[in-house]
Amino acid sequence: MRSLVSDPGGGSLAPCGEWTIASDIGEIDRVVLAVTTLCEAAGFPPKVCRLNVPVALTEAIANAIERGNGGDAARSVHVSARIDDAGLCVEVTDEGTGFDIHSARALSEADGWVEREDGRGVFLMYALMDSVESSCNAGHTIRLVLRRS
Amino acid sequence: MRSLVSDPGGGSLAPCGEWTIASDIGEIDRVVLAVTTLCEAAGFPPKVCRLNVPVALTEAIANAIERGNGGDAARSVHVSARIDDAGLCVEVTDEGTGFDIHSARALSEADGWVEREDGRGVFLMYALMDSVESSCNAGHTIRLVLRRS
Amino acid sequence: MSFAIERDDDLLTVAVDGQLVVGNRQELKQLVLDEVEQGAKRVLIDFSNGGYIDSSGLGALVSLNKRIREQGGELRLAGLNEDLRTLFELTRLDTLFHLYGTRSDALVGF
Amino acid sequence: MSFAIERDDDLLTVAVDGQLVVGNRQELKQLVLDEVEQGAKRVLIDFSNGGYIDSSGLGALVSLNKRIREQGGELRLAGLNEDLRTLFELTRLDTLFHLYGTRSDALVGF
Ligand SMILES: Nc1ncnc2c1ncn2[C@@H]1O[C@H](COP(=O)(O)OP(=O)(O)O)[C@@H](O)[C@H]1O
Ligand SMILES: Nc1ncnc2c1ncn2[C@@H]1O[C@H](COP(=O)(O)OP(=O)(O)O)[C@@H](O)[C@H]1O
Repeated sequence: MRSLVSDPGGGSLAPCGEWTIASDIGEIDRVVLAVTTLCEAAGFPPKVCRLNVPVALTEAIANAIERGNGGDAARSVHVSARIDDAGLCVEVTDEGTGFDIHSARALSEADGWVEREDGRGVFLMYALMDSVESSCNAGHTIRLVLRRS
Repeated sequence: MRSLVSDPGGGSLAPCGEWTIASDIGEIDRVVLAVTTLCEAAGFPPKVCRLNVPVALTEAIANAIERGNGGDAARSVHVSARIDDAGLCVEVTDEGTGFDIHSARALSEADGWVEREDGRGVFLMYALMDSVESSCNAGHTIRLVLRRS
Repeated sequence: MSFAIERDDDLLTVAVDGQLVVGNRQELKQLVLDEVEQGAKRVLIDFSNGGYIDSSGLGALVSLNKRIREQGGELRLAGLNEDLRTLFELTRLDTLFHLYGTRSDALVGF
Repeated sequence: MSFAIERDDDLLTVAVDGQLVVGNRQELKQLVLDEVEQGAKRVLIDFSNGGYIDSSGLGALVSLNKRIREQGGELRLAGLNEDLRTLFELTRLDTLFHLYGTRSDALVGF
Protein backbone atom coordinates (compact mmCIF):
# COMPACT_ATOMS: atom_id res chain seq x y z
CA MET A 1 0.00 0.00 0.00
CA ARG A 2 1.14 3.55 -0.63
CA SER A 3 1.14 6.00 2.21
CA LEU A 4 -0.93 9.10 2.04
CA VAL A 5 1.13 12.20 2.66
CA SER A 6 0.77 15.77 1.63
CA ASP A 7 3.60 17.46 -0.16
CA PRO A 8 5.42 20.01 1.92
CA GLY A 9 7.76 20.86 -0.91
CA GLY A 10 5.20 22.54 -3.10
CA GLY A 11 3.64 20.11 -5.51
CA SER A 12 6.23 17.58 -6.51
CA LEU A 13 4.88 14.46 -4.89
CA ALA A 14 2.59 12.33 -6.99
CA PRO A 15 1.54 8.70 -7.37
CA CYS A 16 4.55 6.92 -8.70
CA GLY A 17 6.38 3.65 -8.81
CA GLU A 18 9.76 2.29 -9.82
CA TRP A 19 10.75 -1.16 -10.95
CA THR A 20 14.05 -2.74 -11.89
CA ILE A 21 13.68 -5.96 -13.84
CA ALA A 22 16.03 -8.43 -15.46
CA SER A 23 16.06 -8.52 -19.26
CA ASP A 24 13.37 -11.15 -19.34
CA ILE A 25 10.28 -10.78 -21.51
CA GLY A 26 8.26 -12.57 -18.81
CA GLU A 27 8.81 -9.60 -16.48
CA ILE A 28 7.02 -7.09 -18.69
CA ASP A 29 3.43 -7.82 -17.83
CA ARG A 30 3.57 -7.18 -14.10
CA VAL A 31 5.15 -3.77 -14.58
CA VAL A 32 2.63 -2.88 -17.28
CA LEU A 33 -0.20 -4.00 -15.03
CA ALA A 34 1.11 -1.95 -12.13
CA VAL A 35 1.41 1.22 -14.23
CA THR A 36 -1.98 0.68 -15.83
CA THR A 37 -3.53 0.28 -12.39
CA LEU A 38 -1.93 3.55 -11.28
CA CYS A 39 -3.51 5.22 -14.31
CA GLU A 40 -6.92 3.74 -13.53
CA ALA A 41 -6.67 4.91 -9.93
CA ALA A 42 -5.71 8.37 -11.18
CA GLY A 43 -8.81 8.58 -13.33
CA PHE A 44 -7.41 8.21 -16.84
CA PRO A 45 -10.04 7.27 -19.46
CA PRO A 46 -10.75 3.53 -19.79
CA LYS A 47 -9.55 3.25 -23.39
CA VAL A 48 -6.25 4.86 -22.46
CA CYS A 49 -5.83 2.36 -19.61
CA ARG A 50 -6.80 -0.58 -21.80
CA LEU A 51 -4.88 0.33 -24.94
CA ASN A 52 -2.58 3.35 -25.05
CA VAL A 53 -0.68 2.84 -21.82
CA PRO A 54 -0.22 -0.94 -21.83
CA VAL A 55 0.71 -1.16 -25.51
CA ALA A 56 3.13 1.79 -25.53
CA LEU A 57 4.78 0.64 -22.32
CA THR A 58 5.05 -2.97 -23.51
CA GLU A 59 6.82 -1.68 -26.63
CA ALA A 60 9.22 0.45 -24.64
CA ILE A 61 10.14 -2.33 -22.21
CA ALA A 62 10.38 -5.00 -24.90
CA ASN A 63 12.74 -2.78 -26.90
CA ALA A 64 14.78 -2.02 -23.80
CA ILE A 65 15.16 -5.76 -23.14
CA GLU A 66 15.68 -6.99 -26.70
CA ARG A 67 17.35 -4.03 -28.39
CA GLY A 68 18.92 -1.93 -25.65
CA ASN A 69 20.16 -4.82 -23.52
CA GLY A 70 20.46 -7.28 -26.40
CA GLY A 71 18.43 -9.81 -24.41
CA ASP A 72 21.29 -10.22 -21.93
CA ALA A 73 19.49 -11.30 -18.74
CA ALA A 74 22.33 -9.96 -16.62
CA ARG A 75 21.48 -6.43 -17.73
CA SER A 76 18.52 -4.74 -16.19
CA VAL A 77 15.78 -2.38 -17.23
CA HIS A 78 14.56 0.34 -14.95
CA VAL A 79 11.04 1.69 -15.24
CA SER A 80 9.78 4.70 -13.36
CA ALA A 81 6.24 6.01 -13.62
CA ARG A 82 4.83 9.17 -12.20
CA ILE A 83 1.40 10.73 -12.47
CA ASP A 84 0.75 14.35 -11.70
CA ASP A 85 -1.84 16.93 -12.69
CA ALA A 86 -0.42 17.15 -16.19
CA GLY A 87 -0.54 13.42 -16.83
CA LEU A 88 1.54 10.27 -16.86
CA CYS A 89 5.28 10.25 -17.42
CA VAL A 90 7.02 6.86 -17.70
CA GLU A 91 10.73 6.40 -18.24
CA VAL A 92 12.24 3.12 -19.37
CA THR A 93 16.01 2.90 -19.03
CA ASP A 94 18.17 0.17 -20.50
CA GLU A 95 21.94 -0.34 -20.45
CA GLY A 96 22.40 0.22 -24.16
CA THR A 97 23.83 3.04 -26.18
CA GLY A 98 20.58 4.34 -27.61
CA PHE A 99 19.42 4.63 -31.19
CA ASP A 100 18.03 7.07 -33.69
CA ILE A 101 14.38 7.15 -32.73
CA HIS A 102 13.43 9.36 -35.68
CA SER A 103 14.64 6.79 -38.20
CA ALA A 104 12.89 4.08 -36.21
CA ARG A 105 9.65 6.05 -36.36
CA ALA A 106 10.12 6.64 -40.08
CA LEU A 107 10.19 2.89 -40.78
CA SER A 108 6.42 3.25 -41.30
CA GLU A 109 7.04 5.42 -44.35
CA ALA A 110 9.03 2.75 -46.18
CA ASP A 111 7.51 0.55 -48.87
CA GLY A 112 6.37 -2.79 -47.58
CA TRP A 113 6.10 -1.69 -43.94
CA VAL A 114 2.56 -3.07 -43.62
CA GLU A 115 3.76 -6.54 -44.66
CA ARG A 116 6.75 -6.57 -42.30
CA GLU A 117 6.74 -8.68 -39.17
CA ASP A 118 8.69 -6.12 -37.13
CA GLY A 119 9.26 -2.37 -37.06
CA ARG A 120 5.97 -1.23 -35.53
CA GLY A 121 7.04 -0.67 -31.93
CA VAL A 122 8.39 2.87 -32.04
CA PHE A 123 5.65 3.86 -34.49
CA LEU A 124 3.01 2.66 -32.03
CA MET A 125 4.58 4.50 -29.10
CA TYR A 126 4.29 7.75 -31.06
CA ALA A 127 0.76 6.91 -32.16
CA LEU A 128 -0.45 6.09 -28.64
CA MET A 129 1.38 8.66 -26.51
CA ASP A 130 1.44 12.46 -26.54
CA SER A 131 5.21 12.64 -26.46
CA VAL A 132 8.07 10.21 -26.91
CA GLU A 133 11.66 11.19 -26.20
CA SER A 134 14.83 9.18 -26.36
CA SER A 135 18.02 10.28 -24.65
CA CYS A 136 21.38 8.89 -23.72
CA ASN A 137 22.22 9.19 -20.10
CA ALA A 138 25.30 10.72 -18.69
CA GLY A 139 26.23 12.08 -15.35
CA HIS A 140 26.94 10.82 -11.92
CA THR A 141 24.63 9.44 -9.27
CA ILE A 142 25.14 9.15 -5.58
CA ARG A 143 22.86 6.72 -3.82
CA LEU A 144 22.18 6.98 -0.12
CA VAL A 145 20.51 4.13 1.70
CA LEU A 146 19.18 4.17 5.21
CA ARG A 147 17.80 0.96 6.60
CA ARG A 148 14.72 0.96 8.78
CA SER A 149 16.53 -0.88 11.53
CA MET B 1 -1.73 14.54 -2.02
CA ARG B 2 -0.63 11.02 -2.91
CA SER B 3 -3.19 8.54 -4.02
CA LEU B 4 -3.69 5.36 -2.13
CA VAL B 5 -3.42 2.31 -4.36
CA SER B 6 -2.48 -1.25 -3.74
CA ASP B 7 0.26 -2.79 -5.79
CA PRO B 8 -0.96 -5.30 -8.32
CA GLY B 9 2.57 -6.01 -9.47
CA GLY B 10 3.72 -7.73 -6.33
CA GLY B 11 5.35 -5.33 -3.93
CA SER B 12 7.20 -2.72 -5.91
CA LEU B 13 5.13 0.35 -5.18
CA ALA B 14 6.27 2.46 -2.27
CA PRO B 15 6.08 6.06 -1.10
CA CYS B 16 8.37 7.96 -3.37
CA GLY B 17 9.05 11.28 -4.97
CA GLU B 18 11.21 12.78 -7.70
CA TRP B 19 12.50 16.29 -8.11
CA THR B 20 14.54 18.01 -10.77
CA ILE B 21 16.06 21.29 -9.63
CA ALA B 22 18.36 23.89 -11.13
CA SER B 23 21.87 24.10 -9.71
CA ASP B 24 20.80 26.66 -7.14
CA ILE B 25 21.64 26.26 -3.47
CA GLY B 26 18.31 27.88 -2.64
CA GLU B 27 16.49 24.85 -4.06
CA ILE B 28 17.96 22.36 -1.62
CA ASP B 29 15.74 22.94 1.39
CA ARG B 30 12.40 22.18 -0.19
CA VAL B 31 13.59 18.84 -1.52
CA VAL B 32 15.18 17.96 1.82
CA LEU B 33 11.96 18.91 3.61
CA ALA B 34 9.87 16.80 1.26
CA VAL B 35 12.06 13.72 1.71
CA THR B 36 12.23 14.21 5.46
CA THR B 37 8.44 14.43 5.60
CA LEU B 38 8.16 11.18 3.64
CA CYS B 39 10.44 9.55 6.22
CA GLU B 40 8.37 10.90 9.10
CA ALA B 41 5.19 9.61 7.49
CA ALA B 42 6.86 6.23 7.00
CA GLY B 43 7.67 5.99 10.69
CA PHE B 44 11.43 6.52 10.72
CA PRO B 45 12.80 7.47 14.18
CA PRO B 46 12.67 11.19 15.04
CA LYS B 47 16.44 11.63 15.30
CA VAL B 48 16.92 10.11 11.87
CA CYS B 49 14.34 12.52 10.44
CA ARG B 50 15.85 15.50 12.22
CA LEU B 51 19.52 14.77 11.63
CA ASN B 52 20.65 11.83 9.51
CA VAL B 53 18.36 12.28 6.53
CA PRO B 54 18.37 16.08 6.17
CA VAL B 55 22.12 16.47 6.71
CA ALA B 56 23.20 13.60 4.44
CA LEU B 57 20.81 14.69 1.71
CA THR B 58 21.84 18.34 1.97
CA GLU B 59 25.47 17.24 1.52
CA ALA B 60 24.64 15.11 -1.50
CA ILE B 61 22.61 17.83 -3.22
CA ALA B 62 25.07 20.61 -2.36
CA ASN B 63 27.94 18.55 -3.82
CA ALA B 64 25.88 17.75 -6.90
CA ILE B 65 25.25 21.46 -7.45
CA GLU B 66 28.67 22.84 -6.55
CA ARG B 67 31.01 19.99 -7.49
CA GLY B 68 29.16 17.83 -10.03
CA ASN B 69 27.54 20.69 -11.92
CA GLY B 70 30.21 23.28 -11.04
CA GLY B 71 27.47 25.65 -9.90
CA ASP B 72 26.25 26.08 -13.49
CA ALA B 73 22.57 26.98 -13.04
CA ALA B 74 21.76 25.65 -16.50
CA ARG B 75 22.63 22.15 -15.35
CA SER B 76 20.14 20.31 -13.23
CA VAL B 77 20.16 17.91 -10.34
CA HIS B 78 17.71 15.07 -10.13
CA VAL B 79 16.71 13.61 -6.80
CA SER B 80 14.61 10.50 -6.39
CA ALA B 81 13.56 9.07 -3.08
CA ARG B 82 11.83 5.83 -2.34
CA ILE B 83 10.85 4.16 0.88
CA ASP B 84 10.06 0.48 1.14
CA ASP B 85 10.10 -2.12 3.87
CA ALA B 86 13.87 -2.18 3.87
CA GLY B 87 14.27 1.56 4.28
CA LEU B 88 14.95 4.77 2.43
CA CYS B 89 16.90 4.94 -0.80
CA VAL B 90 17.68 8.38 -2.23
CA GLU B 91 19.55 9.00 -5.46
CA VAL B 92 21.04 12.36 -6.36
CA THR B 93 22.16 12.69 -9.95
CA ASP B 94 24.22 15.55 -11.34
CA GLU B 95 25.58 16.18 -14.83
CA GLY B 96 29.20 15.76 -13.85
CA THR B 97 31.75 13.06 -14.44
CA GLY B 98 31.90 11.70 -10.92
CA PHE B 99 34.77 11.51 -8.47
CA ASP B 100 36.66 9.12 -6.27
CA ILE B 101 34.39 8.90 -3.27
CA HIS B 102 36.84 6.76 -1.30
CA SER B 103 39.52 9.46 -1.40
CA ALA B 104 36.89 12.05 -0.51
CA ARG B 105 35.88 9.97 2.49
CA ALA B 106 39.52 9.52 3.49
CA LEU B 107 40.02 13.31 3.77
CA SER B 108 39.07 12.83 7.42
CA GLU B 109 42.22 10.81 8.01
CA ALA B 110 44.54 13.60 6.92
CA ASP B 111 46.33 15.86 9.40
CA GLY B 112 44.56 19.13 10.01
CA TRP B 113 41.15 17.88 8.83
CA VAL B 114 39.44 19.13 12.00
CA GLU B 115 40.70 22.67 11.36
CA ARG B 116 39.66 22.72 7.70
CA GLU B 117 36.68 24.69 6.53
CA ASP B 118 35.65 22.13 3.90
CA GLY B 119 36.00 18.39 3.29
CA ARG B 120 33.39 17.09 5.73
CA GLY B 121 30.48 16.42 3.34
CA VAL B 122 31.26 12.93 2.08
CA PHE B 123 32.52 11.95 5.51
CA LEU B 124 29.19 12.97 7.04
CA MET B 125 27.18 11.07 4.42
CA TYR B 126 29.02 7.89 5.39
CA ALA B 127 28.66 8.66 9.08
CA LEU B 128 24.92 9.30 8.86
CA MET B 129 23.75 6.72 6.32
CA ASP B 130 23.97 2.93 6.21
CA SER B 131 25.33 2.88 2.70
CA VAL B 132 26.74 5.41 0.26
CA GLU B 133 27.49 4.53 -3.34
CA SER B 134 28.76 6.65 -6.18
CA SER B 135 28.43 5.58 -9.79
CA CYS B 136 28.74 7.04 -13.23
CA ASN B 137 25.67 6.65 -15.35
CA ALA B 138 25.42 5.14 -18.74
CA GLY B 139 22.57 3.81 -20.77
CA HIS B 140 19.59 5.03 -22.65
CA THR B 141 16.23 6.26 -21.47
CA ILE B 142 12.98 6.50 -23.34
CA ARG B 143 10.43 8.81 -21.81
CA LEU B 144 6.74 8.44 -22.61
CA VAL B 145 4.31 11.18 -21.67
CA LEU B 146 0.55 11.01 -21.79
CA ARG B 147 -1.36 14.15 -20.93
CA ARG B 148 -4.53 13.97 -18.93
CA SER B 149 -6.46 15.83 -21.58
CA MET C 1 -3.38 -15.04 -21.36
CA SER C 2 -4.19 -18.32 -23.05
CA PHE C 3 -5.22 -19.79 -26.39
CA ALA C 4 -8.09 -22.27 -26.83
CA ILE C 5 -8.02 -24.24 -30.07
CA GLU C 6 -10.65 -26.22 -31.92
CA ARG C 7 -9.94 -28.28 -34.99
CA ASP C 8 -12.67 -29.37 -37.43
CA ASP C 9 -11.29 -30.97 -40.58
CA ASP C 10 -9.12 -28.29 -42.22
CA LEU C 11 -10.61 -25.49 -40.08
CA LEU C 12 -8.61 -24.36 -37.07
CA THR C 13 -10.23 -21.93 -34.65
CA VAL C 14 -8.10 -20.23 -32.02
CA ALA C 15 -9.72 -18.16 -29.28
CA VAL C 16 -7.31 -15.65 -27.76
CA ASP C 17 -7.96 -14.99 -24.11
CA GLY C 18 -6.12 -11.89 -22.86
CA GLN C 19 -3.21 -10.03 -24.43
CA LEU C 20 -1.27 -11.11 -27.47
CA VAL C 21 2.16 -9.71 -26.80
CA VAL C 22 5.88 -10.25 -27.01
CA GLY C 23 5.66 -12.76 -24.13
CA ASN C 24 3.23 -15.20 -25.79
CA ARG C 25 3.17 -14.49 -29.54
CA GLN C 26 5.73 -17.25 -30.12
CA GLU C 27 3.40 -19.74 -28.46
CA LEU C 28 0.54 -18.69 -30.77
CA LYS C 29 2.75 -18.92 -33.84
CA GLN C 30 4.01 -22.37 -32.93
CA LEU C 31 0.57 -23.66 -32.11
CA VAL C 32 -0.93 -22.47 -35.41
CA LEU C 33 2.02 -23.56 -37.55
CA ASP C 34 1.92 -27.03 -36.01
CA GLU C 35 -1.72 -27.33 -37.00
CA VAL C 36 -1.03 -25.97 -40.47
CA GLU C 37 1.66 -28.60 -40.86
CA GLN C 38 -0.97 -31.18 -39.92
CA GLY C 39 -3.34 -30.03 -42.61
CA ALA C 40 -5.21 -26.99 -41.29
CA LYS C 41 -5.96 -24.66 -44.22
CA ARG C 42 -8.62 -22.31 -42.88
CA VAL C 43 -7.43 -20.55 -39.74
CA LEU C 44 -9.75 -18.33 -37.74
CA ILE C 45 -8.40 -16.36 -34.82
CA ASP C 46 -11.11 -15.04 -32.54
CA PHE C 47 -10.30 -12.03 -30.38
CA SER C 48 -13.67 -11.61 -28.69
CA ASN C 49 -12.03 -12.40 -25.35
CA GLY C 50 -8.78 -10.76 -26.35
CA GLY C 51 -6.98 -7.93 -24.60
CA TYR C 52 -4.48 -5.56 -26.14
CA ILE C 53 -2.02 -6.57 -28.86
CA ASP C 54 1.46 -5.13 -29.07
CA SER C 55 3.70 -4.76 -32.13
CA SER C 56 5.10 -8.26 -31.62
CA GLY C 57 1.60 -9.69 -31.54
CA LEU C 58 0.70 -7.81 -34.71
CA GLY C 59 3.94 -9.04 -36.26
CA ALA C 60 3.06 -12.62 -35.37
CA LEU C 61 -0.28 -12.25 -37.18
CA VAL C 62 1.46 -10.81 -40.26
CA SER C 63 3.92 -13.67 -40.24
CA LEU C 64 1.21 -16.33 -39.77
CA ASN C 65 -0.81 -14.79 -42.58
CA LYS C 66 2.15 -15.14 -44.91
CA ARG C 67 2.98 -18.71 -43.89
CA ILE C 68 -0.64 -19.86 -44.16
CA ARG C 69 -1.00 -18.35 -47.64
CA GLU C 70 2.23 -20.03 -48.71
CA GLN C 71 0.60 -23.34 -47.73
CA GLY C 72 -2.44 -22.46 -49.80
CA GLY C 73 -4.55 -21.60 -46.77
CA GLU C 74 -6.24 -18.48 -45.43
CA LEU C 75 -6.21 -16.59 -42.13
CA ARG C 76 -9.26 -14.71 -40.89
CA LEU C 77 -9.51 -12.53 -37.77
CA ALA C 78 -12.77 -12.03 -35.90
CA GLY C 79 -14.17 -10.42 -32.77
CA LEU C 80 -11.88 -7.41 -32.62
CA ASN C 81 -13.23 -4.79 -30.25
CA GLU C 82 -12.93 -1.08 -30.93
CA ASP C 83 -9.51 -0.84 -29.25
CA LEU C 84 -8.08 -3.53 -31.47
CA ARG C 85 -9.66 -2.00 -34.56
CA THR C 86 -7.92 1.26 -33.63
CA LEU C 87 -4.63 -0.62 -33.52
CA PHE C 88 -5.17 -2.21 -36.94
CA GLU C 89 -6.11 1.14 -38.43
CA LEU C 90 -3.12 2.95 -36.93
CA THR C 91 -0.76 0.36 -38.37
CA ARG C 92 -2.75 0.10 -41.63
CA LEU C 93 -3.05 -3.64 -41.02
CA ASP C 94 -6.76 -3.26 -41.79
CA THR C 95 -5.57 -3.15 -45.42
CA LEU C 96 -3.81 -6.50 -45.06
CA PHE C 97 -6.47 -8.35 -43.05
CA HIS C 98 -10.19 -8.48 -43.49
CA LEU C 99 -11.60 -8.01 -39.98
CA TYR C 100 -14.80 -9.96 -39.33
CA GLY C 101 -17.32 -9.00 -36.67
CA THR C 102 -18.18 -12.31 -35.07
CA ARG C 103 -16.84 -15.80 -35.43
CA SER C 104 -19.88 -16.78 -37.53
CA ASP C 105 -19.41 -13.71 -39.78
CA ALA C 106 -15.91 -15.00 -40.45
CA LEU C 107 -17.18 -18.46 -41.33
CA VAL C 108 -19.43 -17.21 -44.14
CA GLY C 109 -17.85 -18.31 -47.40
CA PHE C 110 -14.71 -19.58 -45.59
CA MET D 1 16.05 30.06 9.12
CA SER D 2 17.16 33.34 10.59
CA PHE D 3 19.75 34.93 12.87
CA ALA D 4 18.95 37.31 15.72
CA ILE D 5 21.85 39.41 16.96
CA GLU D 6 22.45 41.35 20.14
CA ARG D 7 25.45 43.55 20.72
CA ASP D 8 26.61 44.62 24.20
CA ASP D 9 29.93 46.43 24.17
CA ASP D 10 32.42 43.88 22.74
CA LEU D 11 30.03 40.95 23.25
CA LEU D 12 28.09 39.76 20.21
CA THR D 13 25.34 37.20 20.71
CA VAL D 14 23.83 35.47 17.71
CA ALA D 15 20.78 33.25 18.10
CA VAL D 16 20.42 30.77 15.25
CA ASP D 17 16.84 29.94 14.41
CA GLY D 18 16.53 26.86 12.19
CA GLN D 19 19.19 25.15 10.09
CA LEU D 20 22.69 26.42 9.48
CA VAL D 21 23.45 25.10 6.03
CA VAL D 22 25.07 25.79 2.69
CA GLY D 23 22.22 28.18 1.85
CA ASN D 24 22.70 30.58 4.76
CA ARG D 25 26.15 30.01 6.26
CA GLN D 26 27.55 32.89 4.18
CA GLU D 27 25.00 35.22 5.72
CA LEU D 28 26.07 34.17 9.22
CA LYS D 29 29.75 34.59 8.39
CA GLN D 30 29.23 38.04 6.93
CA LEU D 31 27.08 39.20 9.81
CA VAL D 32 29.59 38.07 12.44
CA LEU D 33 32.65 39.34 10.57
CA ASP D 34 31.02 42.77 10.15
CA GLU D 35 30.53 42.97 13.90
CA VAL D 36 34.06 41.77 14.58
CA GLU D 37 35.32 44.51 12.30
CA GLN D 38 33.30 46.95 14.41
CA GLY D 39 34.96 45.82 17.63
CA ALA D 40 33.16 42.67 18.78
CA LYS D 41 35.67 40.40 20.53
CA ARG D 42 33.53 37.92 22.43
CA VAL D 43 31.18 36.10 20.08
CA LEU D 44 28.55 33.73 21.40
CA ILE D 45 26.47 31.70 18.99
CA ASP D 46 23.38 30.20 20.59
CA PHE D 47 21.85 27.13 18.94
CA SER D 48 19.02 26.54 21.40
CA ASN D 49 16.54 27.26 18.61
CA GLY D 50 18.80 25.77 15.95
CA GLY D 51 17.99 22.92 13.58
CA TYR D 52 20.50 20.70 11.83
CA ILE D 53 23.90 21.91 10.62
CA ASP D 54 25.51 20.59 7.46
CA SER D 55 29.20 20.41 6.57
CA SER D 56 29.11 23.94 5.15
CA GLY D 57 27.62 25.26 8.36
CA LEU D 58 30.28 23.46 10.38
CA GLY D 59 32.91 24.85 8.01
CA ALA D 60 31.57 28.38 8.55
CA LEU D 61 31.97 27.95 12.32
CA VAL D 62 35.55 26.68 11.89
CA SER D 63 36.34 29.63 9.67
CA LEU D 64 34.74 32.17 12.03
CA ASN D 65 36.62 30.67 14.96
CA LYS D 66 39.90 31.20 13.13
CA ARG D 67 39.11 34.77 12.05
CA ILE D 68 37.89 35.80 15.51
CA ARG D 69 41.04 34.41 17.16
CA GLU D 70 43.18 36.25 14.62
CA GLN D 71 41.49 39.45 15.81
CA GLY D 72 42.29 38.55 19.41
CA GLY D 73 38.71 37.50 20.17
CA GLU D 74 36.99 34.28 21.14
CA LEU D 75 34.03 32.28 19.79
CA ARG D 76 31.81 30.23 22.08
CA LEU D 77 28.95 27.95 21.08
CA ALA D 78 26.00 27.26 23.35
CA GLY D 79 22.66 25.49 23.42
CA LEU D 80 23.53 22.55 21.17
CA ASN D 81 20.98 19.79 21.48
CA GLU D 82 21.89 16.13 21.40
CA ASP D 83 21.65 15.94 17.57
CA LEU D 84 24.14 18.76 17.17
CA ARG D 85 26.46 17.30 19.78
CA THR D 86 26.43 14.07 17.76
CA LEU D 87 27.49 16.05 14.72
CA PHE D 88 30.35 17.76 16.57
CA GLU D 89 31.52 14.44 17.95
CA LEU D 90 31.37 12.67 14.58
CA THR D 91 33.48 15.39 13.00
CA ARG D 92 35.73 15.70 16.11
CA LEU D 93 34.86 19.40 16.21
CA ASP D 94 34.18 18.93 19.93
CA THR D 95 37.99 19.00 20.22
CA LEU D 96 38.15 22.40 18.51
CA PHE D 97 35.20 24.07 20.24
CA HIS D 98 34.15 24.10 23.83
CA LEU D 99 30.41 23.46 23.78
CA TYR D 100 28.47 25.26 26.50
CA GLY D 101 25.09 24.10 27.82
CA THR D 102 23.13 27.32 28.03
CA ARG D 103 23.80 30.86 27.02
CA SER D 104 24.54 31.82 30.64
CA ASP D 105 26.93 28.87 31.02
CA ALA D 106 28.82 30.29 28.08
CA LEU D 107 28.99 33.73 29.66
CA VAL D 108 30.78 32.51 32.79
CA GLY D 109 34.33 33.78 32.62
CA PHE D 110 33.81 35.08 29.04
N1 LIG E 1 15.93 0.64 -26.55
C1 LIG E 1 16.50 0.53 -27.74
N2 LIG E 1 17.85 0.47 -27.85
C2 LIG E 1 18.45 0.36 -29.06
N3 LIG E 1 17.78 0.31 -30.22
C3 LIG E 1 16.45 0.37 -30.18
C4 LIG E 1 15.72 0.48 -28.97
N4 LIG E 1 14.41 0.54 -29.26
C5 LIG E 1 14.31 0.46 -30.59
N5 LIG E 1 15.53 0.34 -31.17
C6 LIG E 1 15.84 0.28 -32.62
O1 LIG E 1 14.74 0.78 -33.32
C7 LIG E 1 14.29 -0.20 -34.27
C8 LIG E 1 12.79 -0.10 -34.44
O2 LIG E 1 12.15 -0.48 -33.23
P1 LIG E 1 10.65 -0.92 -33.27
O3 LIG E 1 9.88 0.11 -34.01
O4 LIG E 1 10.20 -1.22 -31.88
O5 LIG E 1 10.64 -2.23 -34.15
P2 LIG E 1 11.21 -3.68 -33.85
O6 LIG E 1 11.73 -3.68 -32.43
O7 LIG E 1 10.01 -4.53 -34.05
O8 LIG E 1 12.28 -3.87 -34.87
C9 LIG E 1 14.76 -1.52 -33.70
O9 LIG E 1 14.90 -2.49 -34.69
C10 LIG E 1 16.08 -1.13 -33.09
O10 LIG E 1 17.08 -1.08 -34.08
N1 LIG F 1 28.95 15.22 -6.97
C1 LIG F 1 30.29 15.40 -7.03
N2 LIG F 1 30.90 15.51 -8.25
C2 LIG F 1 32.23 15.69 -8.32
N3 LIG F 1 33.04 15.75 -7.26
C3 LIG F 1 32.52 15.65 -6.04
C4 LIG F 1 31.11 15.46 -5.85
N4 LIG F 1 30.89 15.38 -4.52
C5 LIG F 1 32.08 15.52 -3.92
N5 LIG F 1 33.07 15.69 -4.82
C6 LIG F 1 34.51 15.80 -4.55
O1 LIG F 1 34.79 15.30 -3.26
C7 LIG F 1 35.42 16.29 -2.46
C8 LIG F 1 35.00 16.16 -1.03
O2 LIG F 1 33.63 16.47 -0.91
P1 LIG F 1 33.07 16.86 0.52
O3 LIG F 1 33.51 15.82 1.50
O4 LIG F 1 31.62 17.11 0.41
O5 LIG F 1 33.83 18.20 0.90
P2 LIG F 1 33.70 19.66 0.26
O6 LIG F 1 32.60 19.62 -0.74
O7 LIG F 1 33.37 20.48 1.45
O8 LIG F 1 35.05 19.92 -0.31
C9 LIG F 1 35.02 17.62 -3.10
O9 LIG F 1 35.96 18.62 -2.83
C10 LIG F 1 34.99 17.25 -4.57
O10 LIG F 1 36.29 17.24 -5.10
